[in-house]
Amino acid sequence: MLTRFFLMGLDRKAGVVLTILALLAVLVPVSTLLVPADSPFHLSIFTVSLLGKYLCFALLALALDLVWGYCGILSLGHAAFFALGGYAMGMHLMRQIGPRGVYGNPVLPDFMVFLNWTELPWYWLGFDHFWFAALMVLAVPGALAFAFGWFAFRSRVTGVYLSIITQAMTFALLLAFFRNDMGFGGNNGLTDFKEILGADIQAPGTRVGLFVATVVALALSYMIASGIIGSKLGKVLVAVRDTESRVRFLGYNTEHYKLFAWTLSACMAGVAGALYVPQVGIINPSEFAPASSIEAVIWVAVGGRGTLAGAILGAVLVNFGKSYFTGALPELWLFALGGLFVAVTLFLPKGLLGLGAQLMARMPKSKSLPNGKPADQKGM
Amino acid sequence: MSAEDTLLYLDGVSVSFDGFRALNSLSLVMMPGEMRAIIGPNGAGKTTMMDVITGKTRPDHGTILFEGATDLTKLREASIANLGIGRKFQRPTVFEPHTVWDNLELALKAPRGPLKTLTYAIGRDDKARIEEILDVTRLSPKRDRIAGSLSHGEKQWLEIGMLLAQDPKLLLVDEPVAGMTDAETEQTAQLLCDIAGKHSVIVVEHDMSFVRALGVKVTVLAEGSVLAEGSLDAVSANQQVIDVYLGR
Amino acid sequence: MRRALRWLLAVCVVAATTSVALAADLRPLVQSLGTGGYAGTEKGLAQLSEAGDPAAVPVIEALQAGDLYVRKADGVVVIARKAGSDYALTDPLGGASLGEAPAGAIEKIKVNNALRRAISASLGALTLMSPDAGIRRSAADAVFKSRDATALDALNTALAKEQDSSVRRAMEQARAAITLTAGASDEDTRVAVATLAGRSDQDALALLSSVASSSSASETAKAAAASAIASVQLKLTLWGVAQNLWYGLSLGSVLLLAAIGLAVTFGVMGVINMAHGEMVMIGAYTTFMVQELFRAHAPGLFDLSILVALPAAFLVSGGVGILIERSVIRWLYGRPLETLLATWGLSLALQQAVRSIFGPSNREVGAPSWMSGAFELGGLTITYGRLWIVVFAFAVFAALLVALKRTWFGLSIRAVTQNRPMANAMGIRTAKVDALTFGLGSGIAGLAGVALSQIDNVSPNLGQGYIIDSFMVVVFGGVGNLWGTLVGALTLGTLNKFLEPYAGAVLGKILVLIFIILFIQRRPRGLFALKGRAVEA
Amino acid sequence: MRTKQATSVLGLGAFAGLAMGAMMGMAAPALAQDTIKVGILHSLSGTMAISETTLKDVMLMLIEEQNKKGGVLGKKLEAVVVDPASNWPLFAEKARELLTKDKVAAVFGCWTSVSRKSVLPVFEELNGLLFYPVQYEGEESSRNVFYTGAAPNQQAIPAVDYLMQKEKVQRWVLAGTDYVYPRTTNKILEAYLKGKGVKDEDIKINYTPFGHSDWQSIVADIKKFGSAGKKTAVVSTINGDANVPFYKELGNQGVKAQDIPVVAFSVGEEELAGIDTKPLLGHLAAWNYFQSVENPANAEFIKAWKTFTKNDKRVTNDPMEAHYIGFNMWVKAVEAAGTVAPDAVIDSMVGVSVPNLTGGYSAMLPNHHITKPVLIGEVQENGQFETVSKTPGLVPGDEWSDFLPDSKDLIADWRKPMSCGNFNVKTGKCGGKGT
Repeated sequence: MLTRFFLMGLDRKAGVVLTILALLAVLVPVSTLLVPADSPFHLSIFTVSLLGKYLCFALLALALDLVWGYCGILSLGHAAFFALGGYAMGMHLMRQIGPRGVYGNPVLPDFMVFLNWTELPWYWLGFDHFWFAALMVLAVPGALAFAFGWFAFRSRVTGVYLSIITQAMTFALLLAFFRNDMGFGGNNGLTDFKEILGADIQAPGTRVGLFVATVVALALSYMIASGIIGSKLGKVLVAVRDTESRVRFLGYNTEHYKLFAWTLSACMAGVAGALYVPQVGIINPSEFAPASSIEAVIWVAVGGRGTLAGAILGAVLVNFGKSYFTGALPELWLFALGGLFVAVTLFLPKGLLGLGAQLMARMPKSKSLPNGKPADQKGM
Repeated sequence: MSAEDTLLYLDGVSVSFDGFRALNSLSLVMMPGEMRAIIGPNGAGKTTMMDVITGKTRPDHGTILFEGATDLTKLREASIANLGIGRKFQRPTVFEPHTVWDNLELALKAPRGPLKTLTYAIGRDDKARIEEILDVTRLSPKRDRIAGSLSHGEKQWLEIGMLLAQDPKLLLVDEPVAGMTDAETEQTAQLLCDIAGKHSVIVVEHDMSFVRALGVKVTVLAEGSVLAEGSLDAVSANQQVIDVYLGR
Repeated sequence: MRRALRWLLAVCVVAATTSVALAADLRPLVQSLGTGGYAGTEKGLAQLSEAGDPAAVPVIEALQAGDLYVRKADGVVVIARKAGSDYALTDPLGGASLGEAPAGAIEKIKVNNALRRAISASLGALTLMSPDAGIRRSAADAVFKSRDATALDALNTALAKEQDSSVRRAMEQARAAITLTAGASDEDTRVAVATLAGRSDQDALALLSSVASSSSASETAKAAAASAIASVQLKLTLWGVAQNLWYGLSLGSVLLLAAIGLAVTFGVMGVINMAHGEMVMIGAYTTFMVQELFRAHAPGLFDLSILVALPAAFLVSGGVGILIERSVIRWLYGRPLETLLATWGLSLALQQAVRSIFGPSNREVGAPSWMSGAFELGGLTITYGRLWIVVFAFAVFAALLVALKRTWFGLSIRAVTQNRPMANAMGIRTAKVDALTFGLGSGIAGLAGVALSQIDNVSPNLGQGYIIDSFMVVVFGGVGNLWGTLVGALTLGTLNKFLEPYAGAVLGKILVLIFIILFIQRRPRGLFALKGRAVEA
Repeated sequence: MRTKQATSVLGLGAFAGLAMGAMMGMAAPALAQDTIKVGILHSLSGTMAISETTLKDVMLMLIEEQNKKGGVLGKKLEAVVVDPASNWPLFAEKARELLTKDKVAAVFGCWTSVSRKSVLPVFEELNGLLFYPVQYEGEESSRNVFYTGAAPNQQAIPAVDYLMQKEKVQRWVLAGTDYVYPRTTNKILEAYLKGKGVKDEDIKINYTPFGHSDWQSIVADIKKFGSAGKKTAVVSTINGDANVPFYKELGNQGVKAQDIPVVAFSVGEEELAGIDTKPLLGHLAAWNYFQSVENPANAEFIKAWKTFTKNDKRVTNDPMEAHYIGFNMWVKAVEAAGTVAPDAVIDSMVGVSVPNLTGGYSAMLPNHHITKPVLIGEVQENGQFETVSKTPGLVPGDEWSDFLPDSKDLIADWRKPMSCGNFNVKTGKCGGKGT
């Protein structure tokens, strides 16, 4: 049954995306580790980390697109799930430091030592095991999303009200994690990681490994997401997006559908965060900032809302632009980025992938296209 | 007549919005297999009545029982729909990005939980049922068209088709022929009459010729309560009804 | 004030022939102010005020104002005031002119905090006999603060002559403070306790507590102090509640100001305007520009700068708003989400534009004198700046309400937002109304910027600090309802201020956010949601 | 439709290929070696731009001046400016970019502790050099980082000493933004004050979030705390942005320096430029440099700065001086080593001594911190500080505070053979207090 489920979503489009990802998973390690450094085909570790980061963002965008593009829930707080996943991983990596911290305390992270904490808080227990941390990466964002969604969807909070309370949620978490009393390292967050699963986190092999793990996670999530979208469940979600009340009168408990997509999406975002942290080497409360969530929305919009490939494309493109412009035009890059957002909204209402579709619009229509409507009557 | 035998039983149902009484102690009874037309001027409470039955609006007072036992005022829309009450909206609402086929597949009677739909694979019976409905609604040639690209009349029919696919015990049909040509209207009347054999139907309609074509018992609503009930000819002759329609 | 002191000086000169001799005696003391650094100045000052001669008042005042200099050539202490490019020198004793000197020829006698304290205390003791009741009052307050036992004699003399009852009370309190600090007989202590009980503030509480916990005071004095403490504490608690209310109102007004423009662009027009904060920022920078013009061309009229800045900020922000609407927003009506993306892009660009033009650092926006300082209302300290902001916020709200409800423009706005094609058909130029409405919302944001420039950073990041709060307020109150915005802002402001003392600033804010989330579960369309036959199909 | 999607997705693939190609290009090693590149890693946008942009400008000025003097080792210096945008992971990414792609010889950058913590592993991994110019909480010493700002003992403790001795302060409000620098500084101060006999009830600690703008309640609380009959002072570690509203509120509520002085560690000339300082007369700041310090080197520096920025009103501040010292130290060390190779430069850095702007010489210590004088200044009406106290000699920066239980036994010494950042004098081992 599972195979059938995965195969269902695998149309040619998915084939292209998965092929690209597979190529990345093979070519990047080869050109980083095997190709000599002076060859033009050599990829530096710097580039690998950068690509890894983009793909983590792409996974976040994919998760967001699942709820926004296909279910009409505009989350302005998805970075919260990303950050929670990141913190779960960060806590594990902190525990892995062991006695190699500057104070040499075998149990307590450095920031607890100099704030005179004497024992590990209970919520840090268990994070020394990778399996536990990995579970928490899924469970913490998932549980928060489930609880939040359970109440919000049952109360039928929709549209901008829902968007704004997701923003309130991430803002509250930002402030909470920012408090040093919480025991998550305050504003400095968690950093100075040494190893992951016994491997030196700085070593090229580990970095390439993390990159490949990210590619695999993205590919898996893509398959899950496109499997869902291709299923009847996906059709219900799209129907909910456009005319929720009509779906209810057909006897579907739309809250359950939204909750399913929302929680799954949060878990995916958590995985993205967990892969992000070891690659960038730090997790701190600014990841919860509402601006981060809004940026993620923008990636999706730039690539094309309601197309999974578009979400990935948008995340990679915008972040590549950001990396490039902050180095090339340090004084002006905000104009470039801001201008890009305005231009995309004005001229590419369906995003970059929509552009392709627009150009080909004359071709005869055939079956099943989920990327139908941009912002529609359900709005947010 | 006791409530147990009825399909739908409304007693003293009132709803008000910010002081405006949309339904005023409305009482109505439907028997199984019955077809009923509801008419009334604008603002008489026709749509609100449907909202109340289908759980969209909670009544301030009153009793609504389905099949004599289930209290609809306590249930949410989806549960009510799953009891076997289907609804067609005034403005045709179909799932525009989906194909005609997918619209029907979504409406088709089948388990409604997310996990069930995730693993749903269409079976031979379901396929046959959809084919059948496509034939009835004359949408067979357009089965792969995106619903959003259908004409207004076709959307109305698709929506009726979706109701059929749901296979409800009671159908609530709100202005099914609004914006249809005469020929389409006639066909729709025919279609509804066919349905009425197996299901109970409440039709809200302005179009008197259509109501006449249905040839069923008529209930006249005004200002949120029942003004008159009977055959179309009888209620047309009712002085109060004439007053309400012609304005005072 | 200075004239009054001169007068006092003249009286003294006429009244006592000895004062000339005294002035001569003061000379070496004045000279000593200029030697030995801070310590030397402090010593000289102590001697000067111990001499008790009012002739020293102008010297000490000059020291306080930073006008006292040492002439480098001969080490003479002089008063120097800027006159053209040079300084005009005068004799601190007597005020005879000593010619002019370039800046390089004199050296300022530096004053630090310890000295400033000493200056206030000695001026207090020396001006207790001033003919001006206001000066006597502040002299008494200065003595109260310094609790300087050497001022006791002067205080007693002054009290004997004092007619004004409020000054008298202040002097008695000052005397009581000295009594309690220095220690005194049981009887005196009890009188002092009774006097201080009338002064329901923290200072009194501290003095009374020192009696209650003192080992030397008698049991009866202690008991009197204890009951006085209880009554002061009760009053302080009540005032504390009032103070929280005021702070809540004040914070609520700030939120209201920040949110009210958004209530128009977002609430009425449905544009998710992420650049709203930047409109506020532009208003604040306009204030800065206006003030720069005033500083350059009309420094004397600086107090009026804010009044000029208000219309200017409204027009500038409103103009930018109209520009944005005409160039970007108008293509996006009916696509609320797209407006979020486009305005987010605009907000980035606007921030960077301001950063490029004005630089990244804070700009100084001064407070006009009528917005500076504070006054006491019972146990409340109310700052003028905050008071004006509260008044201003309500005025803006009322004006907007009138504009929307009572003018043709407001009618057009409502017509267009409610039914665009119909409004169009009735001859309303919807495009123009859209532009003006967006301009109105932005202009109001600009007004908020003028007010916020008085209490916050004027930096490119100014707007970012308010945008989230603004959205919370509008959504909490109910989108599209101005009254909701008002009630929302005040509720959240007050809630925040009542939570802050118990939970701390950070936790308080978290609790408010959680409150909003839970509240929206109860009322999914905000506080003032429109009820009615739901519009959705 | 399928073909259409496939086409657009193929476009995505083509794009991804292009992007990767572009990044390969980005990562290609720099060919030109006739200049020495110096990285500048300061936020030019986002919340920290307000403080850090100035430091980027001052670095550009210092590099330009050095080039006028003929550069370093006969090569011109070339500044590489990037914008980490107040985004902490981006700091690490940009640091990596500077070190691997641009191959800079040294990086001058960071302001916040979190940005430094974020780049630290990158500098250690790639063996780069970072000059960090801001006063900070200490509790760190890295072989690859040179800390030219003040450690807590070079700022906080002398300031508190001054208040105790000169202002006879007995009651303390420690107000700070809730992040690691205030937390650590306050821990140190609390321990220090208690060691001096200050009682628990006479210390009040208060934390606020970044960018806190409504200070009404807190200022009122300070007033209340300060009117208990004992001389009270506020030690403020409030972070840059929140200071303006804080001081505005202080001024408006009439908290005068002569009654309750506020001594700040993060408020310099740059921050005061945004406030009307008249009501703040006499409030204090503790730094290692004030613009108002009178001596020829400083006068020249200020003049050069105003000329460079073409703005008469631009002010100078302490972190700028720190960059001035750090840059000159680096130049001197590079010339002594005869190369920009990191290991050689790191070895020759220790012991380098260069003039500071307050009339003395600052030297690089084995713990990679420097010696500095500590100045206490009072705010004047013109937005400048008037020095009211200056330590008689230079204070060596102490990276591991003596007032925290877990760090008092630690020292750092990067000279061979010890070469350790956290040597425990009790156990005689490198690596903290662990075994």
